[in-house]
Amino acid sequence: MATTTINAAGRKREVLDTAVIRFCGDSGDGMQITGSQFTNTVALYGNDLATLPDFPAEIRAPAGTLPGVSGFQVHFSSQDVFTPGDTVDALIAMNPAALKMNIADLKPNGILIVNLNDFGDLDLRKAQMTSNPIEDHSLDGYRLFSVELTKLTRAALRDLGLDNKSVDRCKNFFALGMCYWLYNRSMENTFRWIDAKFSKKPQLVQANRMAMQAGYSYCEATEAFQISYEIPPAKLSPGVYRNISGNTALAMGFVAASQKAGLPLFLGSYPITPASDILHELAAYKDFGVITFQAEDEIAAVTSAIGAAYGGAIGLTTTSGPGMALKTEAMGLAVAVELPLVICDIQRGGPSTGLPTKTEQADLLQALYGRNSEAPIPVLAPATPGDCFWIAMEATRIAIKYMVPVIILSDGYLANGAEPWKIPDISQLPEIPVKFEKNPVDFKPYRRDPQTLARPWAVPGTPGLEHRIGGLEKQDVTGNVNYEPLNHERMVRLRAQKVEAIAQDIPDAVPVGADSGDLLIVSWGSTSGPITAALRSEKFKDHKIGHVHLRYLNPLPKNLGDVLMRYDKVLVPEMNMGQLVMVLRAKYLVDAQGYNKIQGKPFKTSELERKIEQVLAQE
Amino acid sequence: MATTTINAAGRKREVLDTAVIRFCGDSGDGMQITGSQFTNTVALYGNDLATLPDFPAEIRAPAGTLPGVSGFQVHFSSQDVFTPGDTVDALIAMNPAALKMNIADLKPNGILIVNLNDFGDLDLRKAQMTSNPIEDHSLDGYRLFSVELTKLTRAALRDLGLDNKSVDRCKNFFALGMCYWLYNRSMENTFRWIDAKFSKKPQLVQANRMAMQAGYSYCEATEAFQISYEIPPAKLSPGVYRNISGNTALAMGFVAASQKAGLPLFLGSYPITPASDILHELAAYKDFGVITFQAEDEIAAVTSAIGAAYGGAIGLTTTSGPGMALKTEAMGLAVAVELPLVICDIQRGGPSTGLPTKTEQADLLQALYGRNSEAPIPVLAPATPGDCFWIAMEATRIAIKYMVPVIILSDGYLANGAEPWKIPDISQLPEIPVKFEKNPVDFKPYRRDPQTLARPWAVPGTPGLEHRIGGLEKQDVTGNVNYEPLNHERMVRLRAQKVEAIAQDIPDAVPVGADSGDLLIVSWGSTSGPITAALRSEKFKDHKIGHVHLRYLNPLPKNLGDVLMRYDKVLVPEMNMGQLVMVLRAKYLVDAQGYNKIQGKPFKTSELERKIEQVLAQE
Amino acid sequence: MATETLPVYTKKDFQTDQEIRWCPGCGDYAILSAVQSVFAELGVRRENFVFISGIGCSSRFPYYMNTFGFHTIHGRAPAIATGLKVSRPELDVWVVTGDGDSLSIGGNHTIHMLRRNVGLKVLLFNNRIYGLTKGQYSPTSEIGKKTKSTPFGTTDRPFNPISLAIGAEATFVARSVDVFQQHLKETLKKASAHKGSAYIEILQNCNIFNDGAWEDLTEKDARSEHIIQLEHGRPLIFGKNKDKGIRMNGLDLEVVQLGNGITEKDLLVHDEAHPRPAYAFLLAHMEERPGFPTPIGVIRSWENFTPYEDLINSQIREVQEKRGKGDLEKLLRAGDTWEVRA
Amino acid sequence: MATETLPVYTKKDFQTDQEIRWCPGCGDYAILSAVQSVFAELGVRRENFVFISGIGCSSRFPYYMNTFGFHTIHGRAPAIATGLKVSRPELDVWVVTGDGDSLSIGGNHTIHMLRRNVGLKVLLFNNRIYGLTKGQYSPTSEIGKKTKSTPFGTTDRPFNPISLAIGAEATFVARSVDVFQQHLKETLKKASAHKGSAYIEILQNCNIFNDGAWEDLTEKDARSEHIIQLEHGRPLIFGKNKDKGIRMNGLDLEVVQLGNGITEKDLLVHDEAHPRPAYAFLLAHMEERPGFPTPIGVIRSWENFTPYEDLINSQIREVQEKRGKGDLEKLLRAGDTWEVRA
Ligand SMILES: Cc1ncc(C[n+]2csc(CCOP(=O)(O)OP(=O)(O)O)c2C)c(N)n1
Ligand SMILES: Cc1ncc(C[n+]2csc(CCOP(=O)(O)OP(=O)(O)O)c2C)c(N)n1
Ligand code: SF4
Ligand code: SF4
Ligand SMILES: [Mg+2]
Ligand SMILES: [Mg+2]
Repeated sequence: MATTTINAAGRKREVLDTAVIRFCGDSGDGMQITGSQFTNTVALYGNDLATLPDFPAEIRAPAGTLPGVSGFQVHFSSQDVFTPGDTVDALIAMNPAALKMNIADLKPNGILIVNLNDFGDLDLRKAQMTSNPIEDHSLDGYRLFSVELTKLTRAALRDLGLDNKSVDRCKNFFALGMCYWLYNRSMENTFRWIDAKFSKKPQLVQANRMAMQAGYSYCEATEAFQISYEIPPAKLSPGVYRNISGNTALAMGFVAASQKAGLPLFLGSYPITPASDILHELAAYKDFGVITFQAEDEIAAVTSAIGAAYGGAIGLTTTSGPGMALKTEAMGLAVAVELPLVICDIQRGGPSTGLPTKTEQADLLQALYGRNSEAPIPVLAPATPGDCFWIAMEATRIAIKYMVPVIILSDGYLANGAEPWKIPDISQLPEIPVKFEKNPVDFKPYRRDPQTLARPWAVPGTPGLEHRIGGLEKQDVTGNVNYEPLNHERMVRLRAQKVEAIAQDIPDAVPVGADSGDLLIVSWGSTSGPITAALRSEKFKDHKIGHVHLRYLNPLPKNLGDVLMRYDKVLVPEMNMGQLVMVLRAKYLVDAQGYNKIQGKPFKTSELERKIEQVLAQE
Repeated sequence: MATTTINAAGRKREVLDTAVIRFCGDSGDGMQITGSQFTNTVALYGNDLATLPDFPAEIRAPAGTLPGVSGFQVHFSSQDVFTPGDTVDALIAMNPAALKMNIADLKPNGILIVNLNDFGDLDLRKAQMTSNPIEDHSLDGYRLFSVELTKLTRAALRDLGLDNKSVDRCKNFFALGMCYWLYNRSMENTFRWIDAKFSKKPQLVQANRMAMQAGYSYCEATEAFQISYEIPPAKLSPGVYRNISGNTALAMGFVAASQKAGLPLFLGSYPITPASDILHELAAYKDFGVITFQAEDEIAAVTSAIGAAYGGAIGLTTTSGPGMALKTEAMGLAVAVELPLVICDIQRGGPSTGLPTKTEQADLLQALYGRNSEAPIPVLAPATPGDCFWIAMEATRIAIKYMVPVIILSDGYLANGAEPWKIPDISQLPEIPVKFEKNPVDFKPYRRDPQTLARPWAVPGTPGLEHRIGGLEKQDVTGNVNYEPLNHERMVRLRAQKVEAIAQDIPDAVPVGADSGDLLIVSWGSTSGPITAALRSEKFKDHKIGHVHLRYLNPLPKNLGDVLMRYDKVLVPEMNMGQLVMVLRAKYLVDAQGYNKIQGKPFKTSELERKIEQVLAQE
Repeated sequence: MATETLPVYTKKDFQTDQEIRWCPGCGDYAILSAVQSVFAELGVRRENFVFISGIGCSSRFPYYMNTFGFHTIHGRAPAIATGLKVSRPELDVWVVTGDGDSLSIGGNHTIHMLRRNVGLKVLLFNNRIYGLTKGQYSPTSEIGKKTKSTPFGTTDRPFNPISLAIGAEATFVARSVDVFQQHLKETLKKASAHKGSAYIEILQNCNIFNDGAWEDLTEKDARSEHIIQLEHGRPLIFGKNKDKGIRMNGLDLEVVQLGNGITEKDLLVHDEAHPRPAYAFLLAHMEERPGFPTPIGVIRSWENFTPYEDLINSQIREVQEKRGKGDLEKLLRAGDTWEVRA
Repeated sequence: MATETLPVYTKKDFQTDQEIRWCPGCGDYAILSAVQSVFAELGVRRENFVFISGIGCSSRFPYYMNTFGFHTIHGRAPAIATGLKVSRPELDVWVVTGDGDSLSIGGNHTIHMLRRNVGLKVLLFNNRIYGLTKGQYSPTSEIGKKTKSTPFGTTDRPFNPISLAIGAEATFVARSVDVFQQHLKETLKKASAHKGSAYIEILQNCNIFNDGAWEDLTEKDARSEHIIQLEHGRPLIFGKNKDKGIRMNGLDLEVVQLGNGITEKDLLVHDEAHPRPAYAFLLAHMEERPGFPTPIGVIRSWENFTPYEDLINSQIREVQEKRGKGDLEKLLRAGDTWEVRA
């Protein structure tokens, strides 16, 4: 719903619940910065929000070409926000290529701002356009504002005596200024950011400030803009908030886990998109004693982490699909020697190198079964960027308590997407108890804790505990190499039981919405957002629909079977060809159906609504 | 049934259907040779048979110790033989350690031959025995023959002037001679073998011949042996036979495939138990133009095979579980670039290094799902050692016809176990048609054959076909790098369809036994033998039981769903924790139950009979 | 085919219609252009050229070469190329790789390819950084370097790619620079003429994540002082005025000023075929010392080793000559057989 | 703990109750015995010793040492040990590996460990064969060797482990022989004293699959003619009658007969700390030439490089001194935050 007011200058100001804006341009145009600035500003103002950055696989494809287009979408609202939004209300396109790649997502009659100065013949050719959309009426269905961004920015900065190259780099701030006017936002926060960012280059502080100011004033001045919008703050639960992306949340979560466990954190990693940022962030946390080891490959990354865990540190390794594939043999070793280890797989589009910068959920079966022989490993998946923080702590807790490697499945969307996150009170963070074996009397490396079935963590340097472990099958209790048939079966079953038993230590599945009835939607990972959004739709108000989101994929919540049976139908939307649905069908013999999208993009709320309607209609 | 006759010397000769004999001793005692000789002799005589070699993980543990024990079991019969036998009728134990490790499998009142000269205190201590079983009556339940094998052999070879070490190496032939007498077999074949084997060392020819002769005569002479046995030839279908082990059959199968396809065979491999023999055998087939490349690791092994396939050869790589885990990233590449490739995984006990010399079936899920993202690969599994030959040809045919990597899952039991194999008439071997793309006109690297969905095989060196492929997502038809959402989904589904469609090209599942009714047993891999044997039991004659053995695990036979529905119960015995059963439950929502043995050993017929009775008895 | 006359190629014949996706100003452009023009002159039919690459900015190279090309997975190009070259020795197989691709994840395949002396030409684009993943340090980054993954500086001693290759018994090792087009082309031709593995380190500028990594070697004026061009049979001379030289002193090298008594005759004369492994090793390490120039050109070229693919294929020929081509019938019936009659 | 007085250890203290599972006569027994007696003398508390191994006969070693031990997976021991050593620098971490484990599948981890100079002591059991898998050739097997996987002989040029290690910038490289107990013990002590990576090639006999691989170096009479013992600061002399020596000749080495004019003073004097990389490289390759002996002993020992684990941990200490220990509260609240009031 929207209310409209008229202001002094006779301009309309409309109050809306929600708005979606997308900045797009060449990778060189600084769209990621522009987007994050807008994000922070609306966040500080108190809107709920979700973002979707979208960058090209190439570092920097030739300027102006289609593969070079980079985008950043922000969905902000006075209501709860669960997705970055299906379609956009306002699109800022810095060049023809960006326009071509993004126009499809702009709502009918939506606001479209383009940089007129970048629509020359050459620019059009680079975007493989035969006619100029600004002139050929193909954009008539939108509220088009063709602005001479380059010219205006140069004019504004004329007196600074900067070279054109540097001046033109400021035009994204001109556009940002316009958007701040358009949505009635203060520029203060971005001013502060500019000051800090360029503190060493006062001239650039000047330039960017002036550019943004010019953009703002331009809207103020020209008659073109007859209307601006306001999106009031959302009613978030009280507390101190920050924006957080999934990768940042994971990094912080592991630092928190290290502090709570009182153990050093060792990250063994090899760079790979979209996981590299976790390495970058943790590498900066030397003040927390974090050791980051950039290994020669993924195998060295995971094995070095195993070595660190053997020594009593929290062993962590981070990667994406192709790197995960290389770690599987070593994960089997961690299972056999029963050491704590956390493996993060930030899933991306595949198979093989696939679509490195796009998101996907297709590593679930690899995480569950991608190892030689019977090597069960707990698998957890965060639901939102902020949840990554909690999943990191929980995975560490489980790994240490049960002496077992644990896999975290995040994805490219969670990794780079951001949301406002309520900063927890650290006194309320979960404890992570650690007990190193110290007692040499009758010490047995594979004598298990009767509750957890965990073996003792007996680290080198402990007098009297000298012992040997390895990847060969071991005798129960003593841990000596042993090939006896019945001992082998016993050990295989013990390793399986240990993981199964974790189900006693995790929350039951509690459906959101109807607790039984027509349809249960089961989701995992980043699909939780769009599903939650879709289920809010009016359309479904007279249906009994429940939604269970699984943060634990192995073991599954112990009551999940019962929950599944309480509904007529079960739908499992996944960004893969149907992986979780297969596990559920096998385990519970429930006729769950999958809804599979494998396009390197999150589900749209509308897609899910349509599918749910369909399923409800099925007889 | 058994008939008894009395011969001239007043000795009894009993005619039996079937007998199981096991030779066991120190790894240094040549038990594998002794066993194979006995095997060949009974085979040549016309018995059906199955063998089970069992060697230690250590190269050569200290002589006389328990880990050093090596064994070889032969089940031979005038009837069809499906397993090496649950228990043995005659056990030859060369030392206390061997006795200790094997006595449990000897039938009550079974024949037990031990080498009295190796039961000194030291020998007993090495075997961790506190009292001498030969004296402490613990063996009273058997027909014990304590023979001074060492002393008698030395006596027999006294005049050859050989050193004791060499003489003692012959005592296994003394034992073999005794067994030939015991089962009324001619020594001719083994004499011939000795002549050939030691042709360069006439003294050893002498020695071994004399030792064996002495063993034979010893039985003839002493009163100890009052009875001998005869097992008449089996009624095998007419033809020329040879003994064959699974690894030999695989090696020959790939040579045959290479000949039939008219393409060179390239094997990229890294040694690993129990797969190494395939490399050894193929390395000897240089006369067939086979290239064997012992790579620096498994990753180089599989990638070199991919390179060879790219060049137009049959690319093959062979390994076991831990090596398989290392190849998964590269398999994903083969899926993405759609090149033919065959990957053999000779499964062994795990997880991790596990039990290298023991058998297991626990890599099925790794084969099906152990790769990043959606990377479907056809999976085949041989049922018997001889079937390995046919599976090798079939896998190659599928790989080439559909331009896809194919996985073969064999196991340690099939790899080393042997059976009589009817040598096929090569004119009747299946054809393997190959078509290299030659036509440059409008060539498109990813334009698919409408039937098979295979892309063209366009090998370097073909004028006008210069093109680029890679692991990034490709545009349909052109194969250009492409990240468009809908194209990605289309390609993912095309790759899946291509593999699914192979179901049209493979035989339907045809149950053996009842075509519907009480119980269907579904099996794959080496479990087929014991199951077939178990189902012959009288116990089941008034039950309607069917048996479907799956040689194709992906895709599954297109009629499998219907077959499963025709029975009240479905049982899936596997040497793992329930992998195929999970796939069946997920795909067909059938309440199949698993029967899981994970002891590094094949199922026993008796175990299966018991389980089947149980299942039939359920409610 | 072989008898057909070779078409006359121009650089254009080796260009593709694919939009090039490197950053403007990337050193890779210069290397691509040099390769394209050299290939026109190598006298090899275009369809017989194959480019195999791993993953990285550099590894995008094959998309821009109008030859057969295979953009594989990270670090594995040498192994894939080995499988191809051994089974198709008549092809002219080139590997394109980066300092991360070849020396980090691909280090093992690289050294094994070199010791086996597989007939592959390897172009190592060394920009001392991970470009494609946006700027982490690589095994050739200088110690202490601040990068995305090392905000406080690396603690890793780098590899010297030439030193590693020679330690791995490489038969041909050379170095050139992206912007030295003429020198680069010459070096490529020499590599292509070599029988066996040729490992060519190409110093390449990543102007986005490691700009100027090589500038004291490439800057117009610094250049001649900091670089020495090795030429077979010629004394080691460098310097703007060609007035500096390098001379042996025991097991050691020293930089000397030519003139007052010291003449070219006193200088070390480059012998790329020098039989002693240590010779090339000495050259490989001189740049590490203050006052010493960085050598470019062919550092080692050993022609007396038969390439791996030839050894393998002649072994097969020999066996076939001795035993005759394999007979499947015989193979299946080898060893003990017996007949069961109807 | 550190303050507690060190127990007096004997060889027995380092033996385990595990039955040793090597073939009778295997060279590994001798190495085990040498290590056990040396460890009693190193002045390190037993609980601070860790043995990390890969897979292979050699890699069974940890089971027989009464210290902490980890029998890992094939080829990865150096990486696992790196993770341990970097996070627990106070531990004395030893790696046991074979020619296949370290140089075939583990080649990459080996060279990276060496360039980083991680403080690990690596015992390479070189028997020039894959023992555990029953006799395939390894990267150190001589070319042409007939093995299970090469019935017609290998076509691979072998690695020279010392050459590879030096090419990878190793700071300590030595060679010894299983049966030379005294020499082996001395070498182990020197390795343990080294700061940084120590790579020790131990020539080991596999009497089952490659018997006699080293016999012309170990046979009583041949020995002194075919081996030269390098000792720091002593001239290179060998021969039954200590009458042969090695002398520099330009960049080359030559074997000379002592006497008539040629004295010890003319000979090359071994300098294990020689600053020029090429020096050790020269020694590493001399055995390949007819008439030259195989050097054993410490070939290179560079002490002027800080071990990797120290660099990493001091960087952490510096940051903590500058910024103070990390404060979780601060970390979470860093950057832009805003408060939502009830
Ligand atoms: C198995 C795997 N691990 C990691 C990556 C991510 N990755 C791609 S390229 C690259 C390194 C690139 O550096 P370099 O080889 O020097 O090439 P450059 O981009 O500098 O030319 C990395 C780590 C990957 N694609 N695959
Ligand atoms: C991933 C993997 N590949 C292969 C193997 C099989 N394998 C075990 S040890 C070994 C080589 C052993 O040779 P070496 O390292 O020289 O040790 P040695 O037995 O000679 O002491 C191989 C190939 C394995 N265990 N794991
Ligand atoms: S990132 Fe560096 S190496 Fe990669 S294309 Fe850009 S400039 Fe070239
Ligand atoms: S196989 Fe060789 S290396 Fe292995 S234990 Fe036996 S003798 Fe030693
Ligand atoms: Mg690079
Ligand atoms: Mg070895």
